[in-house]
Amino acid sequence: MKLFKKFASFVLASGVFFSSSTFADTVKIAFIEPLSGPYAASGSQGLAQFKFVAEDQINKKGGVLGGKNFEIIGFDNKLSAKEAVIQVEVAIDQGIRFIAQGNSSGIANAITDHVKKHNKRNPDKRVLFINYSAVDPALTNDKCNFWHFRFDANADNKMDAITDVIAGQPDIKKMYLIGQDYSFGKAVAAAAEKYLAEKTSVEIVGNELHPISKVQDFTPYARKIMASGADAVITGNWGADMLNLGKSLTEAGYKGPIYCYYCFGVGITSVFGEKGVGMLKAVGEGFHNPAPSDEFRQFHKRFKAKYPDNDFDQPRVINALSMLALAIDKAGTADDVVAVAKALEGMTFDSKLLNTKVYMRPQDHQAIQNLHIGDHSADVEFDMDNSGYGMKIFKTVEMASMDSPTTCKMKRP
Amino acid sequence: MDLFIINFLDGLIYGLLLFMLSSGLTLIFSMMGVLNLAHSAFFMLGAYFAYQISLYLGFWVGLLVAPPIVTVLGALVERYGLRQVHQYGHVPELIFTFGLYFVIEELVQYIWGKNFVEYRAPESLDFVAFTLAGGSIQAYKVFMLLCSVAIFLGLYYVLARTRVGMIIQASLSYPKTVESLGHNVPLVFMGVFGVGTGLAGIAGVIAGPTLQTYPGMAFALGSIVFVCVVVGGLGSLFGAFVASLIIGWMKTFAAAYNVGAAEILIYFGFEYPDNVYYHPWRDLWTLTLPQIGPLLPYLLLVLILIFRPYGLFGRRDA
Amino acid sequence: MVSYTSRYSNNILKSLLPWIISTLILIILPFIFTGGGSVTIMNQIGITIVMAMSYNMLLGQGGMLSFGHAVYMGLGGFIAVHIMNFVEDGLWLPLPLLPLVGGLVGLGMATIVGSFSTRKAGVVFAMISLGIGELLAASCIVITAFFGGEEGVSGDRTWAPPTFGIEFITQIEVYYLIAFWVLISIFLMYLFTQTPVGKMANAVRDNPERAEFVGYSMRWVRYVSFCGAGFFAGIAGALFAINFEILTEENLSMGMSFNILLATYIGGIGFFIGPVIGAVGFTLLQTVLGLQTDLWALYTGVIFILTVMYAPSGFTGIVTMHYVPWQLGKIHLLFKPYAKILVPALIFVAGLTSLIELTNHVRHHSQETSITLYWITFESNTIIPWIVLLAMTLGGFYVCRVFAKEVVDAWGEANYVEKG
Amino acid sequence: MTLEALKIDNVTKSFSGTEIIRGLNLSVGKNERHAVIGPNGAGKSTCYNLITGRYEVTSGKIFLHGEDITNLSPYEVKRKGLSRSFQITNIFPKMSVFENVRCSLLWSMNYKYSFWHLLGSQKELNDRAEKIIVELNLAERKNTLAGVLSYAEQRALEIGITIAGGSEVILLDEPTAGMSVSETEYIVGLIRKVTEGKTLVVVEHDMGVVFDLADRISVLVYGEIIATGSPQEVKDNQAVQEAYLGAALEEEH
Repeated sequence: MKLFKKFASFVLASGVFFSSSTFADTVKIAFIEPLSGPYAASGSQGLAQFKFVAEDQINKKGGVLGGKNFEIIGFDNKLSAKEAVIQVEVAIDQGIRFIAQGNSSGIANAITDHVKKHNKRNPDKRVLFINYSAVDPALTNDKCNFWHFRFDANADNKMDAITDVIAGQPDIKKMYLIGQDYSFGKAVAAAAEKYLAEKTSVEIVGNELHPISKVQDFTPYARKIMASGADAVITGNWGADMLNLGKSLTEAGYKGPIYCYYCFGVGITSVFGEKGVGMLKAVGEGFHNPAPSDEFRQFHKRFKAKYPDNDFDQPRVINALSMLALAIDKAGTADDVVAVAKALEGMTFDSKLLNTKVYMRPQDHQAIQNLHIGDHSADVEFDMDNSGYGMKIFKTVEMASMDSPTTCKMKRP
Repeated sequence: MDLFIINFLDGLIYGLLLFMLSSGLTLIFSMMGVLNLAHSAFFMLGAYFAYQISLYLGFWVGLLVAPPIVTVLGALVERYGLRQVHQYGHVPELIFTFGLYFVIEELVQYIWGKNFVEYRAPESLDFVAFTLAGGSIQAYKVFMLLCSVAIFLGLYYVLARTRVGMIIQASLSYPKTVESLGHNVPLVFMGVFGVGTGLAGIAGVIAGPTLQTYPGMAFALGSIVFVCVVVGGLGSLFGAFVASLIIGWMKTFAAAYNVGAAEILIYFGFEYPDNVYYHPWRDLWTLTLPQIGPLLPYLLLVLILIFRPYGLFGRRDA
Repeated sequence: MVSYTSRYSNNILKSLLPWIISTLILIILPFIFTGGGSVTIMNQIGITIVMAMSYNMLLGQGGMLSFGHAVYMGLGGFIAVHIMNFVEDGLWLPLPLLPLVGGLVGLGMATIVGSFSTRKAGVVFAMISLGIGELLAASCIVITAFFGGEEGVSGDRTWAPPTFGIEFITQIEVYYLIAFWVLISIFLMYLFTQTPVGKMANAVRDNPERAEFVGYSMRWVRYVSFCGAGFFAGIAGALFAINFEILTEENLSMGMSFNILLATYIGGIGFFIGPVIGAVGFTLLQTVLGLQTDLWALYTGVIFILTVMYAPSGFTGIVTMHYVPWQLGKIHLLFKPYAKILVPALIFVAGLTSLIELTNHVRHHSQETSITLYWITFESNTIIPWIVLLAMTLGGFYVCRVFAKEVVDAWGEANYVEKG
Repeated sequence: MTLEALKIDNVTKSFSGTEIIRGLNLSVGKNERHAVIGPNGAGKSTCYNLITGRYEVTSGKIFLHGEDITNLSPYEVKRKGLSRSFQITNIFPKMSVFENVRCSLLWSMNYKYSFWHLLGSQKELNDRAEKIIVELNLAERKNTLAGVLSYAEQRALEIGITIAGGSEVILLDEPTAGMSVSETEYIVGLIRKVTEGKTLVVVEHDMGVVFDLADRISVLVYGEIIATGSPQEVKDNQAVQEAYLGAALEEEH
């Protein structure tokens, strides 16, 4: 009978159907990412970092509003726009007012759109969207809105930094651009064309898009790149497309550098291993070699002790949660998201941990921060994939794209 | 011209890899009338098993041991799964293999996680075999080529020259007669399913290091294999061979040559629009051959099925 | 004559009764399950129901296995979203009529594809549907002007002119819109099964050759069913557009088609009502189980395989199996054995799933030692939970095996018809 | 000259080079009851399959009431008024007896591919189906699934499906195969009753049935008609004797 009761309570409790209780003692943040299926790796890595940062950087330091803790709740969006929208609704129904997401700009577009409509239709249950990783420039340009904050540098900012580095390398004369055929890939290509023309005299010998996740064999692309005589390659590819492109290039005898956005972590660093040295050059805010501070060493140690299989590769999570905590304290409320958003706008965050500054630009809600170009190298203090290889900073662009233009026309409530 | 030759070789290697997969699939279909939708899942299992073994015993042991494991697994699936479903007819069988694909994919993620695993080609084959037109071909690719050719010849020999092959050949055309001749057809079925999936396993072992070993590899290659088998003609080994090569070359050459729709449109006298990114036909103007390369096999599939439903070399009544 | 009329009206009442009850249930549901989250899930269930029913017109009623049914839903949805956006520019179309437009789009597409794909059933049909599905899913990315690339096309349903003063701002308003169309669609699909061509679809499924010898071209029968299925898939697509206000390439993808196949089959393809059960069950598995465990897809896959192997007529089939004992008045014979096997079966399932979850936990979250399963939190790095769970699994399995015989015997007894 | 109900004109059929039907000629008059007999493998079923469009003829012509029906598909042949039964029972097993019969009535009652008629309210259609079921002696089994009927009942249903469409020409393929004596009587009686006023072609092994039913008989041996005539003429025909005796002798060996 006891078991039966258990079963009955399982059936009842498993439903989001009945539960709509709100606990006032924590500030809940819904983390909506793929947590199952083939793309779950990046989702669960992100969740680990969110949970750890919330605990280590916010809650242990006393939380917000005089003692409320951050609570990160993972929701599985299965990398589907439809599921993401459902999970946003479920999260809102559970009384959550902050939505965090970052993997896939397509999903981010769906969420920002949904949040915008939701906030318009339900002024009493408004939510904020903390975008920690989706870099489609449109999110802070044509599609910007008051509820969306991006803590990662966008694709344009990153290309700005990459081309700064390329401009300082006179032996790069011919450049090949290759990317996945979707909005992000196109944004990378367009930004590369623009900045290369502005800053350098590099000749673009190839500019093409390939179908996303559909090419199993990149050898013909590698042949083409070889035949074009390119000195360097720029790509926004991620996942299998990145890995296969890089591998095919090495196999075809390519020796030059590949400037990339996502050529590290989730197994990519370990699979490239020694072959990636001198070839992979990534852009990002998240490289820690050399270590930014002693404090970070301690932080990283604690992280690895808890998640030995994971990398701490998204320090922007620290920025996002710390800035959110500051904004909540400044607004004096975690429920009135308009006040929190207003506090967040224009905030400058000085991180001792990361030894850097982050500025949330009010006109488009784009975080401005230092960007690094890192080399795939064995000479690192913090490796990735526990492979002995990691990203070593060889150039830093301070407050990258601080004055970059935006087409955002933000409507404020 | 050199570039053409090197692309030709690349396409050949890729096509032969497809053939390793499609040969097993077509073998199973011709024997049992089942299109094994889980075929690419067994391909993935081959790669993962070989990876696991290679961690301890090296690549070569993996190459030898992983395919038999996949074979046994395939046989067990036939014995305890498919045979149970057989009584309900072909559509449930198809649906069963589809469910199997789903479960294997989940199991692989459950066991090995969701990241890429570090399954590498052996050091002894990690050198440039030869260079053509500034592009090099790795020794491992040559090894892949030799393996696939060996498998083709081996299969051909077994089917054409041995007694087992004769029974299989006969079962292809007259399963009832073969059964009445006293051969244990369920056993033959189990064997063929095992061997068919084993072939997929070998393909996985060999392709794992170059196409990368990760949970999405089955999905990435899954439907293209059906295209090979259906275009070649269901149940025709030779058809699968030809179709695999055609598709290998088709994909390689489509990716290799940047023919743009714009060039063709201009040739036919259309004028390139001023601001192409806001033009209603922008997608057509900016279309290139590599963009649609991966679509071509499916286009071929649909066209073949419309105009020749039994495939290039299939039997009409199949 | 009087008696005839009254019997006639009595019959009508009897045949309308299920529909009236369904309507009432649909009206009441939101009052039982409150909260934005549950309405969202119910809306999704509604859409899946229409889609699964439409899919069953192919697979269950017509014997056509399709791997690309999402295409018709997706296209209907895309057009619907575009129309929602045109409405902003002054096109007059009330939102409740949008599903009709979606349906017509699905119908149109099905008319084109069906003209060549329905010539053969079986593998050829399945492969054409796979090819068409892959082609369209991939062109989604290429043809950005219409499909909006990978981020899709979004719209806003509230731009449409208000219908009877309703602007469809809240989820609950959308719920009633969807519920209305779900009822209409199911009703029409039910009527379809009662028409000459609907009946011949069954005949063609069972015995295509004989169907030709009674004068029907199997191709045309399939074609009509196929077009009908396309129509209702299009309706589902437009409902999707109204509910989610965004359509992406995912809507046309293979994954979507696969999910519908899973849902329909688990529910039971041989029964008219099967897909409804399947849609409800599958959506709950996906959303509710998905919240509990990231292994939900594994469990769904296993349930699916078990269905194919041991209950080919799906969940509905298991239920309807009990009709015979019930009619014989012997259903009570089954109660005791069922109750007896229920407890060990639950222990077995709980034990096995816990073992799987525990292994997964240790494997992938090694440093977080505390784990909560079925509301019990314990440490995963101690040996005791393992022993307990293993004992539960093996013990539960063993007891199930023992009791299974009783169930089989009771089943035989309950289905036994005395001669005479 | 009155037109024959069915005329086969010099039809041949080859399967991968082997000629199974070699120059077949047959004509069946209106309202005639015609039996086709012959040893196993003579091509009787092939002949049916050629007439009804299941196979394509290699050469020659087939006419129904003077109209060329060569190589029409099965459903077109049926729509022109020719209907057949099968040697191996060929019904719709997952549908009830009533639905089986009703399905075979649909086309002839001009419902075609209608999705706007509700079958339940088509009074004439349902009444006709009921009537046929009564004729078949299957009234009690009306709502039983066809797949669970007894063999004899299935054979009766097979005939019911064949004649339900109201075709003028009926082709029956071994209607009494595998039946007991009493079952055979029942089926023969049934055939007589339901084919009243129609043209009947029947392939049959049971000579008792053949002589009982047929007005005229054709003998098919190795793909050719070697004799046609009244039962008595055929009995006396030398070639037929040889063919049958020869076959009997072969069987003994």
